[in-house]
Amino acid sequence: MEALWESQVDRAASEPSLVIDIQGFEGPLDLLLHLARNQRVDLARISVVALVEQYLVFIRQAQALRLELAADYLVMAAWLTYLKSKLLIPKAPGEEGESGEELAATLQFRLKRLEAMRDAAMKLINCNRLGRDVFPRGMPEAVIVDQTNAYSATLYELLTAYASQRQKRATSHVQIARRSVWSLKDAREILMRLVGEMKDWTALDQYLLEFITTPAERASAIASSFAASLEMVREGHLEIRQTGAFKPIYLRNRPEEPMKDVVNG
Amino acid sequence: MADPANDDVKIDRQEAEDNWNTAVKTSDALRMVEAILFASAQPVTEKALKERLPSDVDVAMLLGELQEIYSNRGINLRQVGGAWAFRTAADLAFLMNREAVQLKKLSRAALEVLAIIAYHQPVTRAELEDIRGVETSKGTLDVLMETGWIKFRGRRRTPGRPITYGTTASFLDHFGLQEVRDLPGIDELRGAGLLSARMPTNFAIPVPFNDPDELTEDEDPLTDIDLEELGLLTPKVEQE
Amino acid sequence: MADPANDDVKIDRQEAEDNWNTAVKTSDALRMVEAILFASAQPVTEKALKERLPSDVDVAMLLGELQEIYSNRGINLRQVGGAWAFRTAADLAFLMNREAVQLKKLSRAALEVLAIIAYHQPVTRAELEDIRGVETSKGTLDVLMETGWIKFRGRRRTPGRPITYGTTASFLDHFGLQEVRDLPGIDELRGAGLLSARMPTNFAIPVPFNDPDELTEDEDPLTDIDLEELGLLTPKVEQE
Repeated sequence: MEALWESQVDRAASEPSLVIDIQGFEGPLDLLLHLARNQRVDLARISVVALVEQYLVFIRQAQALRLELAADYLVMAAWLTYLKSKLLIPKAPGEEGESGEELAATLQFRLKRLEAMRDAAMKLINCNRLGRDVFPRGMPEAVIVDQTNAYSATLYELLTAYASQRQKRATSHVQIARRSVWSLKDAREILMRLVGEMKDWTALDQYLLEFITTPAERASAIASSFAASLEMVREGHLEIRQTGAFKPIYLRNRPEEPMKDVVNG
Repeated sequence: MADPANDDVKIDRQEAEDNWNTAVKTSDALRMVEAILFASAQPVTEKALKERLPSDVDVAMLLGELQEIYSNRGINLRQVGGAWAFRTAADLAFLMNREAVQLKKLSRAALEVLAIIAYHQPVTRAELEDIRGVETSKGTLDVLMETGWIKFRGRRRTPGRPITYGTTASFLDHFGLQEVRDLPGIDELRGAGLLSARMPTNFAIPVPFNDPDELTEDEDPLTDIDLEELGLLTPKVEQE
Repeated sequence: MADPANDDVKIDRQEAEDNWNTAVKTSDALRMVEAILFASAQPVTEKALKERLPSDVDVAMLLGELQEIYSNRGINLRQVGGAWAFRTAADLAFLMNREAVQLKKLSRAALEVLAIIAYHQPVTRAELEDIRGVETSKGTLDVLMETGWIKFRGRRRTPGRPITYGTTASFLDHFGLQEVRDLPGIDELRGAGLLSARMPTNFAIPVPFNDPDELTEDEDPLTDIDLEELGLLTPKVEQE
């Protein structure tokens, strides 16, 4: 009973990792969709800025409560902060890259698409399903095959057998210690995802540091993401710019040859 | 010498006999198709049917006829991809609880992934994750593969040649679909551009608001209640 | 006041309606019986049918009617020891005998060996056993040979000239692959949840050698002598 009367601050202090159910959400886009739904308007008419604001409030609250948030949520927070800044500052003439409005439209498209898939999933499970609504012959008299092969095996069975056999032999006792620093690989993955969205110069580290790191990790995060960004420049994924010592480091996605889309013809 | 009238009669008789033979043959062939399809619990491919029937039999025509004959019956003939199967009529589901099997319940995530694979196929893992905006947990695809509803289809012809996923014939069979194009609402979704990997150019870009911080008429400000609903705030305690 | 003629008409109409209702009911009931018999895993007794159908339904009459309907069809409704079931018409039994193919499932060991041959081809038996860490019984390889999915490719140019194994075109066909390279790689197996994310850094999965027919540099082709030894050719008889 008393627990209910405890103030938030006390709770945060006394319980270092309070469990609040963020698992109800299937990732940051799902959370955004939920927030958008709360605006109770058509997705095409939501206020993106209000939505961004709500999301950031959510994340800050979660951080204040010292919840462990999956990196996906934080990467999204960093991106939304970037989006918000683009929306608030009108695009300068001659400025490269996508406008805030274009980025916002992309976000709306993604929300709509996710929602559509969710509806589709509901429709799908309500189809007339075999074994629930319709039934096959209960006493089949023969197995009718159109392959002459008398053996059956699926690709899935084949791969499962292979993977588990190789795994069994390879990983008898491998234990990887829990990391306390940002590995180069982590930094690289996060940068890749953020930078993929940014087509003009952005001082990325500020968004990154604000959301993705705790003060204790900050030095490690800066070092790793800087090293990772150099590597990505070398590989041609990224361009990098700094106007002077200790000035912000600007990054941008290096435009690639547009990939041919072979989906759905 | 020849009596033309007689010839005519002969021809007629011949014709009638041919017709009769054809009819007998057709009805025999129909019985054969019926028997083969009835005997199997699994859908039987047209190819497998052809192999088992005399070569001059028009299997497609017979299947159409059989489907017609059974259309109002307790059992219907259903097409699943390039295969055919008898299934009980869907409106009799209420009778069949004794036969009902326990369907494995899919998690919300798995169901969503299944729908995305079905509607967007062939789809790569990266595209799948882009649509959901979240990494797919290790178990999800595994569980779906185990159901036999999804499969590795092939590889996309792009750098890195990523694996593509798609649905199987047993997916169609399970959900009572004739083909992927029969997925509920798929045409509307495609028309709305919601099945493309990228935002289509004609997708409506909203008009920016003058003051981005000001809510529009049909917006409510976010309240603490909302945050509470989201499980982020513990219920407020009155200040003493 | 009463107009007898009018009354008559009324009665007639009532009667027609009743008849019609009965007919609809009967056809509905007929559909129900049909579906239950079709989906049931055992012959169904009249008593069991009565329990599952509306109480006013004349089950015996329906069964008679259904038996009549199916009497000239590819399947007949038959009484099997006091219970009812659909069975292939006796004159079409020959169709079913052809179908009596018992699909055999590959054993776990065989699947493993097949997969290793697919990924690691060209692979010798010794290498295979090294990867598996256990001896491979001759039976397993024989079964795989019988499937037609693996074949002898050639001989490795190393001491002992061991035989190398590889997969066949029918392997690709059966598993729906265009080429061996389409087999998922390490990241994709991981992505599908088949392989743990935490594998030792030196763990690798080979990219399968692509052309199943072309020999690698360190392989020699099989000769007739080899084939003889493998029991694939009957020994040559010297020509006189």
